[in-house]
Amino acid sequence: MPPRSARSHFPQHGTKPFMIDWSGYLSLILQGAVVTVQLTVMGSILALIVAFIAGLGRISRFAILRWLATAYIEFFRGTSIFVQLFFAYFVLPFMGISLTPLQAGVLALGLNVGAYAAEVVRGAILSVGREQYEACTALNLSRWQCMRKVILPQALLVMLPTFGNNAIELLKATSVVSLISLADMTFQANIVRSQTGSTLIPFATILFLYFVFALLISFGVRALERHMARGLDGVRT
Amino acid sequence: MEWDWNFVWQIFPTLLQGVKITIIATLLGSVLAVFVGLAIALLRRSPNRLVSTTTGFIAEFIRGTPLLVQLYFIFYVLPDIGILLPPLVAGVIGLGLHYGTYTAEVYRAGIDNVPRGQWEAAKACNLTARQTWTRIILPQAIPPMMPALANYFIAMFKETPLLSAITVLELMNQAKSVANTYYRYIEPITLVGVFFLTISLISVVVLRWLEQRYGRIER
Amino acid sequence: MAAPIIEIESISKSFGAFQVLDQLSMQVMPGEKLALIGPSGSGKTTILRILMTLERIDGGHIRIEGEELYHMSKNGGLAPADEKHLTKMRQKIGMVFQLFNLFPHMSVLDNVTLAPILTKGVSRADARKRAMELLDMVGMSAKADAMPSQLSGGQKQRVAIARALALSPKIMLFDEVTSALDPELVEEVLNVMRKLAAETDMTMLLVTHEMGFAHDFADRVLFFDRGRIVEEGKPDDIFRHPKQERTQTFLRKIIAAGHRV
Amino acid sequence: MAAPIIEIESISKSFGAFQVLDQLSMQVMPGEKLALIGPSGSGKTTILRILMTLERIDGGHIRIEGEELYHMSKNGGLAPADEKHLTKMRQKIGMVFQLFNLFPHMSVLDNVTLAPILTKGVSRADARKRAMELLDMVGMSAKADAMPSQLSGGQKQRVAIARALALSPKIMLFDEVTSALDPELVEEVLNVMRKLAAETDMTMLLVTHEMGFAHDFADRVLFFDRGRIVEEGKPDDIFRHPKQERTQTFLRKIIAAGHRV
Amino acid sequence: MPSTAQDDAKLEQLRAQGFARVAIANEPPYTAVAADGKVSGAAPDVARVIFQHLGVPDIVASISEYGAMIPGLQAGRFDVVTAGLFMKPERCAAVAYSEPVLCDAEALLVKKGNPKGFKSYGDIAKDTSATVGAPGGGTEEKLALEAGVPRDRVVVVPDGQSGLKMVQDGRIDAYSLPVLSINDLIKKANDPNLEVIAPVEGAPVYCDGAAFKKGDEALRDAFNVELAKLKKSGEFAKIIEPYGFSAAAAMSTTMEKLCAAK
Ligand SMILES: Nc1ncnc2c1ncn2[C@@H]1O[C@H](COP(=O)(O)OP(=O)(O)OP(=O)(O)O)[C@@H](O)[C@H]1O
Ligand SMILES: Nc1ncnc2c1ncn2[C@@H]1O[C@H](COP(=O)(O)OP(=O)(O)OP(=O)(O)O)[C@@H](O)[C@H]1O
Ligand SMILES: [Mg+2]
Ligand SMILES: [Mg+2]
Repeated sequence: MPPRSARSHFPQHGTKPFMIDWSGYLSLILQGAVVTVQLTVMGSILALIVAFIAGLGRISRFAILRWLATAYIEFFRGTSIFVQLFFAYFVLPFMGISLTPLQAGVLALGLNVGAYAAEVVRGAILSVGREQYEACTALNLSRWQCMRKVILPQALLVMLPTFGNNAIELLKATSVVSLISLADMTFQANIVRSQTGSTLIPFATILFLYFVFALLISFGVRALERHMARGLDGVRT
Repeated sequence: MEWDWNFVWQIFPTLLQGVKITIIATLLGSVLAVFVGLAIALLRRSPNRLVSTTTGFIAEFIRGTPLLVQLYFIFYVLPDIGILLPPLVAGVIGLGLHYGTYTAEVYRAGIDNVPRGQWEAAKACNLTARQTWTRIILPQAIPPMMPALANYFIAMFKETPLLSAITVLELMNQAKSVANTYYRYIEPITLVGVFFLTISLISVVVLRWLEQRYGRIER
Repeated sequence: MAAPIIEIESISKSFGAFQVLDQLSMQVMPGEKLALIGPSGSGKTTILRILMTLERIDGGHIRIEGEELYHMSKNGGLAPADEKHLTKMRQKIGMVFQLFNLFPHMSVLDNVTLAPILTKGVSRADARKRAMELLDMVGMSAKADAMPSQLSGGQKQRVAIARALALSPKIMLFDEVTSALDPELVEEVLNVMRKLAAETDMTMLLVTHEMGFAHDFADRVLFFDRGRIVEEGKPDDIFRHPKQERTQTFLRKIIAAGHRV
Repeated sequence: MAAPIIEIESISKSFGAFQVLDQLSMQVMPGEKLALIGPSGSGKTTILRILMTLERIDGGHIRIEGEELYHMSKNGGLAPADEKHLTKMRQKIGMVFQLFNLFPHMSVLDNVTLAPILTKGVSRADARKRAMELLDMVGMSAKADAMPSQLSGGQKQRVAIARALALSPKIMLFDEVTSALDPELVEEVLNVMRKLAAETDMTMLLVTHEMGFAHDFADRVLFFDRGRIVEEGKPDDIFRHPKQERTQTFLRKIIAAGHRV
Repeated sequence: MPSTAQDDAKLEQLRAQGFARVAIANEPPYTAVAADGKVSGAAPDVARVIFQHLGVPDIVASISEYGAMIPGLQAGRFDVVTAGLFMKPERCAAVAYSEPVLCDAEALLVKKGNPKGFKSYGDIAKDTSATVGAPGGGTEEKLALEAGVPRDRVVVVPDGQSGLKMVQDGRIDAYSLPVLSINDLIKKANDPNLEVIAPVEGAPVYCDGAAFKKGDEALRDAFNVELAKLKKSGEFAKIIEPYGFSAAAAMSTTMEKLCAAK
């Protein structure tokens, strides 16, 4: 039995002995892990979509598209993810946009990581040599045909490893959504910590889980890369 | 909720206090990251397989897990084994270790990018290993790293709000504290956003300059 | 006498402050094989790139089969060519590059069939049939399913030639197509080009440092220096009895460097 | 007859499963000018790199001036050479690379003075004096303060030669030192090498595809194929009357590709 | 004027969706999360019963930082906060409170034997080397600041466990929370080297109430009606006393008094 404070004049609660139901609390952390995975997957999908839109926008022929894409990228890379989450969750409702915590989390994470990935898209496209564009012209392919059939397939391979890193960054950034009351893995670990009084066990557990997720992402990306690079060996120096 | 300029002026000095801590944490964290990164990069090149793989694993682990959880660990778990660090020190160590694993990659890429011909020419000139590193390889490897390193320092700067989890009163924590005192969120959070954006925009200019100054090396 | 297939009329081209071509004029007859030689930086590549519309001109006119390349008639007057006009004009011209510029992510066959399928709407089956004929001609049909990275330089260049031919252009441009190859591999590419010259009546413009080949291959040789044609004539005249001093020094240096003329 | 300066005794070298050199033996006399020719991949570069200690050998012995290169006597027996022994041996050898490998962050003069100052403890003033003489010899003294990026390929290569000479090696290795140059720039580098051959009694090993130059320059020509010496002899014999069929086909192809022999 | 529940559009909306969204804190015993993830604790239990009486079958609780509760309420993220958010004049200006629900005094968690001899926040202010921890935006932080403890000696601690750990590790000299929260912490910690000072001298007894958004007064009034019934029937005491709270304390004061208190 824990000691009672002799000086407290308020009634003491709870007469049951205090026992920790670890399997229950671990399953609580696993529920958090599900939220973390959801956020990572949906955030990555959103990031991928906006990355291509903004990345292609950056190299568009139209100044207005370039300008818009640059503004988006600089804004989201410039402000901290914390500020963005807070805006999505607490300030957008004042503008009449009320998102569920999950939506707000996905939105902020996706747009934030998407801004970084957009630069990856742009860089990869530019890394395909000018001579490939010239070969397209010599073969009379249109801009769009050239982009779709010749440039993007090559650029994709260049992007892939960095995309993997971006996805891991996104995974790690999900831990800050506890700020907007989203019950992700870190948040649940904190709950478990408050409820059980143990710090080491919940945090060691989630560190392990985060690392496993990160490894899964990098293995997945590497497998994809190998799959796509077949027959292309020796092309890039 | 309406925007209130009076309130903005009222809280401004408090937020500046937070800015100071944020900048101190970033600077100290950067210095640590530069050395941690170099250490990791060199240990990973060690001919001793045990040293190189262990370093590699630890670096991957630190890089693959959230800084927030690492900070909790350093601050709340380490005291159990007798390591009691003040909040700011714990925060700087967390930032330095975490970003050290990133800068290690920058070092590695920078060194790998020096063409093999330069190593060979150094050998043909009969330079020693030490002379080769200090006279030939590092002078060529480091300047192109500058933009990438600077990028990580900006990223680190934007992650300092995490330190509020270990009671460091940096900018975000000050803003929250102010907000909680007056029940007004829009102004402090917006100011924090503006502050980060300003620093970032300035750093974009600095980065461009770094890229121009150091980014390319003419061969 | 037939009308020229290419008429170049006092074109100019600068890169920044540097004038590469200066009021250059020349004509090419249908079926003619033309060799462009001259020192490095004299503008040979630039002319080919302009004909392929990879660079724009600053002034002057180019007509292909009598039709303006960089201008189009619009409301009675001449307007700068739009993409549609250029697309139409490019159908007449093919180009082979020094560094092959194959698409590394596609098989040899896909490299050759891509453009006909996309730009001419040829059916996949027809495109393949024609591609196999062309690959056969350049001696590469056995490697139709290989990826470019699995080929030697000479093989890559032969595929690049087949790819350019697949669009059946009337004019072929070759820019130092052998200079990136190992000496032993040069011959196989030159053989393909000899065959091409013998079997078709395509107009060909060739930039080369292989003086021996230029001599045997070309109907006419143009010697360039600093964006101007310094001397032109039959190969024998240019190589054996150059009139201009600039041509003489150039040829002397090339010979001293070990090249056969 | 004097003792050979280089003795190579049945050395072997593999990269993974691929055997580049197979029990190769050869000797070079002091002051001899040797040309190594042969098809791509035959192991010419590998031999030079092994002599420069850029690659290790798998088996066999190399002696420079009678002293083991990759072994050193220790406690009466032979032990693998350590870094100190290699450093001593490297003083006798200089190498010039195909791609120059100048240090891009240093001026021309610093490129040439760096090694003498660092490895021989020469004073800065003396090093500069000697460097200016060498730069003068290769015709580059006017560019002493230029950065490598401001030089043409031929100029870079001349600086690289001066840099290698600054350590006063007894043996100079040249690996296709002109093959990355524009044809017009080849001659200036070959001239420097001719001068070097005429003015010094250095031993020189030269890998080249410039058959004409090899012919004029070398005292002896070695023809390599697949890591073995197929034929060797005086230049006239090798180039005019090759005995081996492999040599004949090789030369025929090279000539067909337009190179003068 | 209290309006009737019938003409309250907000309540109608809650009835239609079948649940009310409540914000709770991660602070036992005000709120507790069981190993199965079920939310309990004194504050949500009361809210659940009252909403059931109002015809709203369930509550959906989200755990929130103290600092995020009022902005979340204002932003329409929650319908009500039931989290031990004590009534204070400034807060009363920001939200619409119900009548008192849970009352508690303040306590200090210190090392065994109270080495620095703290009895009040004023004692902490006087000792220039002393630091005190408190939740960000919480009552205790304000009390400490008002008692003259300078800002840099009031450490904002994210949650109770962290505060306890910091006292154990000697990072702070005292950690302040409501009495019951501290008791819950120390029970879980089972650490004989800690001691609770309760109540803190000079610190008022505070009561929380359910906090509604300004403008939802009608819903608040309906809530009050049911809360009064519950208090009267004795059911109220049955719900909160097992958690250690005193029903009598809550019934001895009113929202008006607490909000007016300085
Ligand atoms: N995109 C460009 N920007 C700036 N200068 C250019 C560009 N393209 C070519 N030049 C310059 O124009 C000049 C002519 O180039 P061009 O490639 O036509 O020469 P060339 O006769 O083909 O030479 P080479 O034999 O070396 O291929 C050169 O001095 C070159 O540096
Ligand atoms: N580091 C290496 N790893 C693997 N294979 C190598 C390596 N270096 C050389 N080789 C291979 O060894 C063989 C001989 O190479 P080497 O460079 O000596 O040939 P070479 O005679 O100089 O040819 P070239 O005329 O093309 O320069 C080649 O097939 C080459 O691919
Ligand atoms: Mg050219
Ligand atoms: Mg070689």
